[in-house]
Amino acid sequence: MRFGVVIFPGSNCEQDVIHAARYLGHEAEYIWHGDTDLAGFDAVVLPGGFSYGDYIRCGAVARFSPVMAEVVRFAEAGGPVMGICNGFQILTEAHLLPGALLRNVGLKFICHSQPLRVEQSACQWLDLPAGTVVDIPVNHNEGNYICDAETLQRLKGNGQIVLRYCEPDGSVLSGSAPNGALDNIAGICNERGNVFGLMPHPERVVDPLCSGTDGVSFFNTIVQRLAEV
Amino acid sequence: MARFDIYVTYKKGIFDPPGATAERALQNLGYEEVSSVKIGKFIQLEVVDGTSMDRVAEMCGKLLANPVIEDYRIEPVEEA
Amino acid sequence: MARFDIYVTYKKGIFDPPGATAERALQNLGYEEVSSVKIGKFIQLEVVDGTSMDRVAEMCGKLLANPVIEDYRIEPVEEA
Amino acid sequence: MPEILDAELAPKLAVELGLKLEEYDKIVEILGRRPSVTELYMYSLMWSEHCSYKHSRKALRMFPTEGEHVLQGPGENAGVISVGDGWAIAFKMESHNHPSAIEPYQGAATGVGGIIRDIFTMGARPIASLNSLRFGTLDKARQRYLFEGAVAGIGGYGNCLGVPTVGGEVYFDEAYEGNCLINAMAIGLMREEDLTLATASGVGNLMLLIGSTTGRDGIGGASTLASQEFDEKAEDKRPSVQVGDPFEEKLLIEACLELLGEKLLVALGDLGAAGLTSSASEMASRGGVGLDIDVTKVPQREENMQAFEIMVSESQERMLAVLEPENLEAAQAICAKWGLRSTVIGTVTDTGHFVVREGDTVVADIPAATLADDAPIYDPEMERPAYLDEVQSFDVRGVKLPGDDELGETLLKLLASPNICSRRWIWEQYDHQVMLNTVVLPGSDAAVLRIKDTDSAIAVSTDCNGRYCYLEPYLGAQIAFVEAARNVACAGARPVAITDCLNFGNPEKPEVFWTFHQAVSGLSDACRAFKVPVISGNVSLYNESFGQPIYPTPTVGLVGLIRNVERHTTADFKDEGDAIIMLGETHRDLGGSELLALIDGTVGGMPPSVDLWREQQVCEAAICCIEMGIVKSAHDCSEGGLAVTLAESCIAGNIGANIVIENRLRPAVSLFSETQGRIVVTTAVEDAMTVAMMADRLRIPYAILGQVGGTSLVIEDMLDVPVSELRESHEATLERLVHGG
Ligand SMILES: Nc1ncnc2c1ncn2[C@@H]1O[C@H](COP(=O)(O)OP(=O)(O)O)[C@@H](O)[C@H]1O
Ligand SMILES: [Mg+2]
Repeated sequence: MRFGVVIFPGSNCEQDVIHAARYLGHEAEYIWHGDTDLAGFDAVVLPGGFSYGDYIRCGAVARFSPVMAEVVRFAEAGGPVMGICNGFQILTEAHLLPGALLRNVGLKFICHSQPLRVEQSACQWLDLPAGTVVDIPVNHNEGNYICDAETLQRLKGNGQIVLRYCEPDGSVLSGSAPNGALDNIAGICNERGNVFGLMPHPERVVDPLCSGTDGVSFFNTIVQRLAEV
Repeated sequence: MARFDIYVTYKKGIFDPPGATAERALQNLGYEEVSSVKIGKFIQLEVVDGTSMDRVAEMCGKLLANPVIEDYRIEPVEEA
Repeated sequence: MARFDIYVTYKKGIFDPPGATAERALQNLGYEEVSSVKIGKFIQLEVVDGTSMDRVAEMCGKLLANPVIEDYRIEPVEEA
Repeated sequence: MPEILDAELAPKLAVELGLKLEEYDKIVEILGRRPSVTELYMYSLMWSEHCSYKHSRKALRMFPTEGEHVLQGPGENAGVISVGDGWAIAFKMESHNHPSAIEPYQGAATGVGGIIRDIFTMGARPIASLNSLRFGTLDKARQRYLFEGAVAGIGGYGNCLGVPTVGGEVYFDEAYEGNCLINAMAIGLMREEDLTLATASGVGNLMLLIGSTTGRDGIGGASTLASQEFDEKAEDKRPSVQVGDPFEEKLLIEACLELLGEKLLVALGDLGAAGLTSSASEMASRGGVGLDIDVTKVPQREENMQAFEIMVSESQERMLAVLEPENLEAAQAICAKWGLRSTVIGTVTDTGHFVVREGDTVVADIPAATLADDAPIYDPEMERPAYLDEVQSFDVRGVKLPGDDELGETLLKLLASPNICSRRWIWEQYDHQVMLNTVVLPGSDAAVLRIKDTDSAIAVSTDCNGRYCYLEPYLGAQIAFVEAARNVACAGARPVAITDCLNFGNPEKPEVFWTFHQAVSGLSDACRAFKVPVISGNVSLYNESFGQPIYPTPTVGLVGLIRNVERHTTADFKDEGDAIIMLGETHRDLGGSELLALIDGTVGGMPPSVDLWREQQVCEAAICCIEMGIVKSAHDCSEGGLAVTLAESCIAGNIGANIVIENRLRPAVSLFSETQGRIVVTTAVEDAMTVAMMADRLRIPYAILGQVGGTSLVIEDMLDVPVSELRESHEATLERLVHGG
């Protein structure tokens, strides 16, 4: 089992994802955005950061990187893909996930630990019981998820909503989303559950020395699942 | 050189946080006559002569705007 | 309701990193005819009837534009 | 020979560019003729206070700069210390006060960009940044604008780079109303053997300019020139604000570290103040070589740029590398891979002259070393300012202290004071975790960053209370130091080295220079006592408006070392029943205190005295106990005194405390006095005696204050306030103030 972590110009969490995966005992290697070969990788992570400075729109330029055509093919073949923060933004720009991410309502960058409620979903990357609350840092300026009403219905109906911003006790209130996200959506997956995008950063909470371990299952689940197949 | 001005705005119904914030801020500053502010992008594009509108529209659809949330309008600009 | 369109652009000589990035990105995507991209703001302002241009200019100077680095142009819009 | 200025115009232009006539004469003497426009510009910038330290250089010689850990002291782009296992830490602090006063977002952003470049220039990967900020009071809209803009700019830049902003400090005081201070500190990590210097060498080697295009950013407009020399529109002469492009900088970090890693470069320097002129001439003078540069090769983003504009432009995100011709292709390939421009703009020569050409025309021909090394050095006059007697003689005893029934309320007000309240509103706009090294997040005394693949960590803090420095600059500077030392000690770290940023008014005023000299001397003495060298720093002078200087503000950025990262400590109270012990003791120190400002609106009296030996022992006691693994929390006493310290630990731990204070001081003094040399630690009850023994052994006083527990901070016979109320006061202020509340 080998994670591939894509480096786009301006990515800045790729080392953290690699560190987290290796810390948990998994193999992980970088993939340069100009490469077009994903052979040897079992799961692909698009890391956080500011690809192309987040200029024009977050993820707008990265989506055209040569590697993205391969990522799309990989995903369509059922390969697991996780986009964290900027990676999530790139996945929406690439239409691997529906919707878009707008500026946070407060117009401020936010970086803090955030309680998230795990929803019943098709996501292959996470098998925590629905209702579990995990504390994972958010760190973004454009995490305000939006999609049209029809898409939202579909997301709900298909179990594509994976994580929602909540209070520490798990209740999902209208003010719980620090960025104004529609329906408190923090993470979604595609219908099949192999493509997963989320604004919070699970890689920041795997090593107990740094802020907790609530991110561990975001890496281990997919490894187990792939091992079972 | 030919020039095109491109106006990118949020689609109807999409909430625009910078616009909403500016609206409130103006009202708080005493500009009570303000009823709505929307903030989009104003892109000035310079291209070689003879570039077609279609070609510019393609650039917008691909990169300069996100059709999921944004509309765009293109205006060729007469050289001064 | 009256409407004003406001165009905010960087002053001459002020570096525009998003524009420069868009320029390169378009060229890399094969739009080699692109020679320059500048990205500014397009603000649509709705105010009560009778609001003067001066008043709108004041709003621009105070909040909507940053006079240290940006210029703005205001255009009253005829109601459709 | 370049085209020289006419005899009448030249001295006029020199003066307008900020040179003194004697300095102009010296330039003529060096050149043996009048200078060209380009030459005059180059000298005027290199001989400015900012680049030459002409007023401060002598005083700075007081600093101790050597020590067992020092790999590189002052003089390079950043200082470097060794931290063991072959790892080294580069760090430096720098001001960006004046640009930020014009455009706070871009000013602060480019300040961060500049200091980060100083770090990776040394071959180190930037791993953290901090910032030290000063504004006027937030009841003024302009000050809110500056504050919000600066914080957004620091975040906007650092977040994009993926360098965590892990700490800092901020104060609001009318003294900074006309001159905000934006000091940024950056820290980098490298292998010792990767230390790179900005020293050009090797005749025939190439100068490669990497990164952004060059525009008219930050060029001082000289009207003499505009009106007499050229007939261009005045519009084009207007200096432009420097705009930061953090994306370009991120690419520069990656590309430069890769170039250095592949051993493709002879030297690397960044383009900061005075742009290409400064970077190139410093490299040349360090290497004792000459340079030959053609400005037409420099990629330009504006039309019709003059040679002098290109030479002094402060466009951001540019680096200058020296390399051997056979490495050019490989180096350019790396730049291209990262999407960066790279252009050969000149060569290293053996002439010792810095020659600038515009195509075939020579526009400057200067003995290279004279730009960097021959700047005049002044011995400014000093005079003890008259205001000192007045402010110091303020009779603190004449102030009516809060009565026994007002202590709780006073504590809440202090916690809500803009200078003490929680800085969460700031640091939540900064990515403080990226790189996964931040073991202690903002909100404690010092940030702790682990060094991966080792057991070690560093702790960092920036500190300076300008009020104390205004009242007594020598003492104030020492307090800046000891507070920083205590802050890192509270994390469990031994102080290793400091950087500083000395923010003062006009040094040509004898009263201002006296305060400068006193502060440098106080800081030097503190450093010597702690055996902690100064390895880098920056001086920002002329921080005045309407003739009124800012408070003397010698900011200290201190780096300490933790040998076993598992044994670090944070400020929050942990468990019910833990013993609370104060190392050190309280005296009546209300001069310059936050309490005095609160109840009397006064900045007066003498600041707390500093006993450097005692300070060191208190830090040592805390560190030793932390190293033993018995300390559960540690937090020092600073502004607001013991009560604020206890309250902050309660808030952070979300748990109360029961305290009994036994001394002969008035309650308000016990609670709010700002006596230095105090650290509050907690331990499991059974370990309390070990702390006491350690204190005895190090011959410092201590007091067992009580126990952690409950939901209120209870100080017997003095106050009883629920932690939730403490939190409410502490957390709400900044957000309310920025919204004009
Ligand atoms: N401008 C800032 N940027 C980032 N963090 C800050 C800033 N100002 C203060 N902080 C953080 O807030 C906490 C409290 O700061 P401060 O009151 O200055 O601490 P201390 O009194 O211990 O020096 C520290 O963790 C500090 O790093
Ligand atoms: Mg402290």
